[in-house]
Amino acid sequence: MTLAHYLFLGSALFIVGIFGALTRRNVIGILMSVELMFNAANINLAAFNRFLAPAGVTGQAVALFIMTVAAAEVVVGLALVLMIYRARDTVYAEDINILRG
Amino acid sequence: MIERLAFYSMAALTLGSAILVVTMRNTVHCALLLGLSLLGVAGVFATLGADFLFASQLLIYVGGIAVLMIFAVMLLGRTADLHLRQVNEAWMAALLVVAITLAGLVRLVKLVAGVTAPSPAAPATRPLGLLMMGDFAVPFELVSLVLLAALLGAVFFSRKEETPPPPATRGPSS
Amino acid sequence: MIEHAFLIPLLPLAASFLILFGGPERKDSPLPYAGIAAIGLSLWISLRILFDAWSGALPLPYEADWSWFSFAAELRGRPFIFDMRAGVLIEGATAVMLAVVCLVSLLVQVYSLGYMHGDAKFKRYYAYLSFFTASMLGLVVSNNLLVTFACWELVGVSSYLLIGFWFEKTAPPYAAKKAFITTKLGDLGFFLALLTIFAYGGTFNIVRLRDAVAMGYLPELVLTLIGLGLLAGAMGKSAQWPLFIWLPDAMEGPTPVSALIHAATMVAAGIYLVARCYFIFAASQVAMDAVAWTGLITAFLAGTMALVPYDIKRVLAFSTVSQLGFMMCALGVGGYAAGLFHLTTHAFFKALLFLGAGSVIHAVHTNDMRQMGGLSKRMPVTFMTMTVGSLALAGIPPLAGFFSKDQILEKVFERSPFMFAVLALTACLTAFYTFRMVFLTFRGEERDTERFRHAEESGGVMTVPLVILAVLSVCSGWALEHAHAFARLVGSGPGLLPGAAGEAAHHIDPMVMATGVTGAAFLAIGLAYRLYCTPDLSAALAWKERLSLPFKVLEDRYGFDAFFLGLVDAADRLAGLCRWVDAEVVDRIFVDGWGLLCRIAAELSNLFDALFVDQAVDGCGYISRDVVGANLRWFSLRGRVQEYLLYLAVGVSLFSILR
Amino acid sequence: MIHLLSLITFIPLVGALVVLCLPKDGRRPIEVVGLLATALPLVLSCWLYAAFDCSDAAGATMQFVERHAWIPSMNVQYYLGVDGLSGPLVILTALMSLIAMIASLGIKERFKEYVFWFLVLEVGMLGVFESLDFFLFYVFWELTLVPMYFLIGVWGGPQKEYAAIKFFLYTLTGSVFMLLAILALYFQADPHTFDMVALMKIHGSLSLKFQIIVFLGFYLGFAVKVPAFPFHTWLPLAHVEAPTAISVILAAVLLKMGVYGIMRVSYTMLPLGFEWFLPILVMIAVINIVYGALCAMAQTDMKKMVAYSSINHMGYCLLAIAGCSATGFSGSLLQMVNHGIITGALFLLVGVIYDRAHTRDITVFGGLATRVPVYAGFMSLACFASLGLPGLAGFVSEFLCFLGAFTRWKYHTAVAVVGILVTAAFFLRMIEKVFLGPLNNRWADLSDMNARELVSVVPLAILMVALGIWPKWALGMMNATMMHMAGLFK
Repeated sequence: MTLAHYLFLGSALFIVGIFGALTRRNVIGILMSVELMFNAANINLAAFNRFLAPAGVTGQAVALFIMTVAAAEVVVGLALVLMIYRARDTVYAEDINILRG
Repeated sequence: MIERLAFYSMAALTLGSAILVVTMRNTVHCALLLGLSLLGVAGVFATLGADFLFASQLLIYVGGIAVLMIFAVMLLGRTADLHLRQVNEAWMAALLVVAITLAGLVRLVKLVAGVTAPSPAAPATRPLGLLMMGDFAVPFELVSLVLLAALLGAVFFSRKEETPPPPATRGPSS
Repeated sequence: MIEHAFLIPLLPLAASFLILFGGPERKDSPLPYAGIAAIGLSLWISLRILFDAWSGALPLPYEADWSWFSFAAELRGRPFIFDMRAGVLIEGATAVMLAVVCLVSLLVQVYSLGYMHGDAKFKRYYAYLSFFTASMLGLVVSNNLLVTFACWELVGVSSYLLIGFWFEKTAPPYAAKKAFITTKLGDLGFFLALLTIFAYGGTFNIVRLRDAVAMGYLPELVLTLIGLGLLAGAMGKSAQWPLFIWLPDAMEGPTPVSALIHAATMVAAGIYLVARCYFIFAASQVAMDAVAWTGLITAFLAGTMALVPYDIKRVLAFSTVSQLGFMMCALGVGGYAAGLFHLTTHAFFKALLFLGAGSVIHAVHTNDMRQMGGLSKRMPVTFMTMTVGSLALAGIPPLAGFFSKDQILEKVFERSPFMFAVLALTACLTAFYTFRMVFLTFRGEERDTERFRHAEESGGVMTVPLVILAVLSVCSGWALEHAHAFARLVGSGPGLLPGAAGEAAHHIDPMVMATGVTGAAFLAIGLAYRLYCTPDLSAALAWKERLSLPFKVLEDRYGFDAFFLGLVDAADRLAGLCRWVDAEVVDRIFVDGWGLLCRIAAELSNLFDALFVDQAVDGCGYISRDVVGANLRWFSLRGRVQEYLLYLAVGVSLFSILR
Repeated sequence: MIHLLSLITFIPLVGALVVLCLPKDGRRPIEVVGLLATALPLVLSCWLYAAFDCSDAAGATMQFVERHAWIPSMNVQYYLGVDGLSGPLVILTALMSLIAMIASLGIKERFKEYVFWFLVLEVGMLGVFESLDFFLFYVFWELTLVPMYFLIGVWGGPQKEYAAIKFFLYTLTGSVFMLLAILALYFQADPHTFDMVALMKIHGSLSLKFQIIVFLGFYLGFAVKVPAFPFHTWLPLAHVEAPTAISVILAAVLLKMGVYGIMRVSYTMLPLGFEWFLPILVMIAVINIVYGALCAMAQTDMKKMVAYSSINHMGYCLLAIAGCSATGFSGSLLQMVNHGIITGALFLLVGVIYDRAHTRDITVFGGLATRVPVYAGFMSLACFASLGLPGLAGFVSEFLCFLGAFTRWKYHTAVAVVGILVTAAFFLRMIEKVFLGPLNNRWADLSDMNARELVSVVPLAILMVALGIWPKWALGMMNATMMHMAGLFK
């Protein structure tokens, strides 16, 4: 297995995540897509660590940090979704349009 | 050979469930498939020899985040939504953009074609622990603070208001 | 004894501090006797030196000095540590001068016991007096011109203190200030001379400087300038034309002070300085001529001015100025010994005259001779001694003044008959005004009976010094003239090239000249007798009526006072102008002007800010909101986050492939 | 012993901090701390005087050196040291601070703040003379500014705010130019350094044009402090408005910083620029002397008169420096010390009469000598010392100043000599109008000097006489350094 395999997997996962974030109407869906993108990044980091700097574990450490931050993000994000749902009675992104010009 | 098999199967699991996550109508299914996809990622980590990441992935993502998602979907979901379209009208454009991006990324990935692992993977748990308590002590503590703040923030946001919230404001530049 | 010479000035100095700080001011304070004792000791030392020198037991000059301070100096670009040494240099003239100063000081101090008795500041008076004596003696003995200058200034300040001694009145402080400033004006010349001496000679030591001059290290122009500078100093201190204006005013001080400072000693300092630095003058004909002419003009002008005042001390003051002019003139024509001789004899008889005048003033409590008259009956001792002094001043043989004046006239004639004529005329004037004073004071009828009745002969402490001075006035002349003793002692002037003085241009038989001048003096005395030895002053007043214009000029002192007052006035105006300039111009330009400049700059930048910078900001805002923003509005029409995200993704995708 | 200079400099700072902690109401402890914090540096500086090496060999070196890295990245050091140039000034500063502190005990309001600022001011003044690192020098230089601003602005006379702000802006403008000059030197030196001793050695590599520009920068900074014509107009105002003790400090120490700077920095570091500027400097000096004296003569306010006489006397210092000879440098330095003592005493004495009469107008007095003989005696002594009477301190230094300038600038010096006459004239006139003549009955119940005033004036009077009779005490400390300085560029 080469680095390119893993990077390709990461890219693909990332692209799927982007597609989801762009197209999901449900805010929770968007959050899920974001998680996918995080994981894509993590795969890349772990792969780089494995193939380019096998002596250290810094890449894995950063991945670990990302996991932590992602967990925090999800918690806050879901709490926000909950708030929005209470306030506007919807979870659809197109209804949350306070930025409308 | 077994390695290759493991990678491809895990990659297929990951990608397949991921694509389903972003395309299925039923949000509950989505959440469940997300867990599956994350499980796949954990497998990929395993093929990379990142033992601690593998464990963390299982614990945090599969055991934590995915479950949280399922709870959230259950909490907010409505039965009527099951029949609504879950993909907005810009999906064609998004698909185009995504395809272009993928092409660009593939081009980039090709730059590193042929890089193989220089040595077999070693256990990473012990060095990671040393790293966390050593050079990365400060970021480590900071991250824990971030977590704490997120926790508090989540509690703050999600508690029920005693007073009814103010009516939704319109955008300032309407 | 000579090795104790340095004690001569130090003893009175110590005494002055002892008196000043030694105890409270009391009527019966014993401290003044400390001053008298100190000056007595100094006198004893200086007399011993004088007699040793006279007898030849003591080789002169004698020099001894000690390091005072050292400073980093630089000559011709070469820095070195200059050791400033202070010490004593005793030459013939110094020995004589020391004895004269000590003697007159002692007598004046004794006399003051009577004159100042009962004064509220009796002790302070003695402190000042001792301080003056110390400075004067320091000036005389010092071998270092800088120390001489220092003592010179100290003499000035003690003169200031003593003239202004009765400072509760208005006139004395003014007179004191005038004296100080006027002499200070001359001192500037001395100061510059000192600077020049150091710059060219590299020393302040008189002996070394004399060697340097003798070796020709100093160019003649420099010597001339130094000489003129020293002369300027002497002009101030010795009240020479045109700086003589302060001396008549200085008579506001107590009369013994006038006798000591303004007749016998301090005013002689200028003459002494010229004599001490004679080698400099001798090397420059211009400087010598300047000295001679200054002396001549002074002698004549002051002699004429002495004709008119009725204040007994003013007459003596002008007379002093005139006699100092004689000495200066003598020095200027090469009569080194003659000038110093006259200095010595003059010290005795002028001190005598002043002390006598003091005795009279003490008795009648006025200076105005018009309120005196006929006092010879009440004060016989004073009358007799003053007559002796007057005869000596008038140059009547065989008194002291005759010999010294005769020598001067002789020297002057050798140089120039014209100068001689002027000086001889002045000598006659001297006889006239001296006896005018004597007759007005002592002869004739009493003009103020009230004062006359209260007038009494002064006590012993005052008359004894008078008698001693009278004896000296009688005998010092021929005693010193005898076998040229004085000339032998002081020499013919250091640095004067041998032969230069001897080549006299004109010759006159000394006997003829002496007889002629004496006869003229007698005639003048006779004229004074005609005019002033009368019951009333009608004859004199009639003459005054007839010659009102010359009288007016003389009473105005030829306008020199007015001239210097004008100078002071001008300085004041200049000062006022400076003050105005400082407040209104310099301050305005450099403070307010600077402020204004800053304000203007601030306003300009404010304008620039408003016109350009701010407009640019506004313009950016305008462009982005009203031009670009309005056209881009449709992008955000629906306010969907995902659309924005899409645009972002488009950008990212473009980046990812366009590389 | 090793840290003598640091001790001298920072004891007042410690005192200031202690004062800050004391309660506002208890006056006595504040007085004690203030006096201690100024007396200790004086004692230590006496030690400094005793331990100072006056031998010829020591002329070229700094003594009592303390040197530590401070900000290594900019090559800034904590570098203290004295030589024959700064040593006498350090001692003078310590002495005058104690005297001024004694004179300050009469301050009534906000005493605590006063003492605090005063002690901070002393730190700055001492530091300026001791520091051998430009960075440190500049810090101390500016440190004198702020306390002075408050001391004038809070405890001053009727126009105090105006005077304080004028003083502040004027000197600040000057020191900004100085800062630029310092930076120019810093960047010119290779390696970049603020070390003054090292910078004294690089002048050979500086071009004339560079030296002139940098010299002008420094000169602006120093000239304002001196104060040299035409930057002197802050001085009379500041003096008149400042409280007595601050006038004393201002005249006795602050003005010296300017001349010290010219000698320490401009002359030794920028010889070519200095040489280029000499003809202008001598003109300025002559103007300072004559014009300052004339301005003083026209004043009716005693304090203003003394202030202008300071301008006149600092002109002597400038004139001597312009002579650029060993004599001149000695004269200038000695004149600084003497002027500090004499003018300090004069300001103290003017303050004494102002406290009693509440006016300083010369014309309203008259005949005070009978009423206040002791005061009249001290005042006359100080005036005579100031006008250069032999036997008192001013004479030798003035003479050396003129002597130093004369060899080079004969005509200028001859003109400047007139200043002596004018000085004598205005001092004597002041004495006559205030003390002599018939007593003005308005002042019939004036009281003579009290113990505190005597304690502050008597030491100065003694020093005036002592240094006048025996200048060796001061000159001995300076000679070697002056020789070295004069020989630097020969």
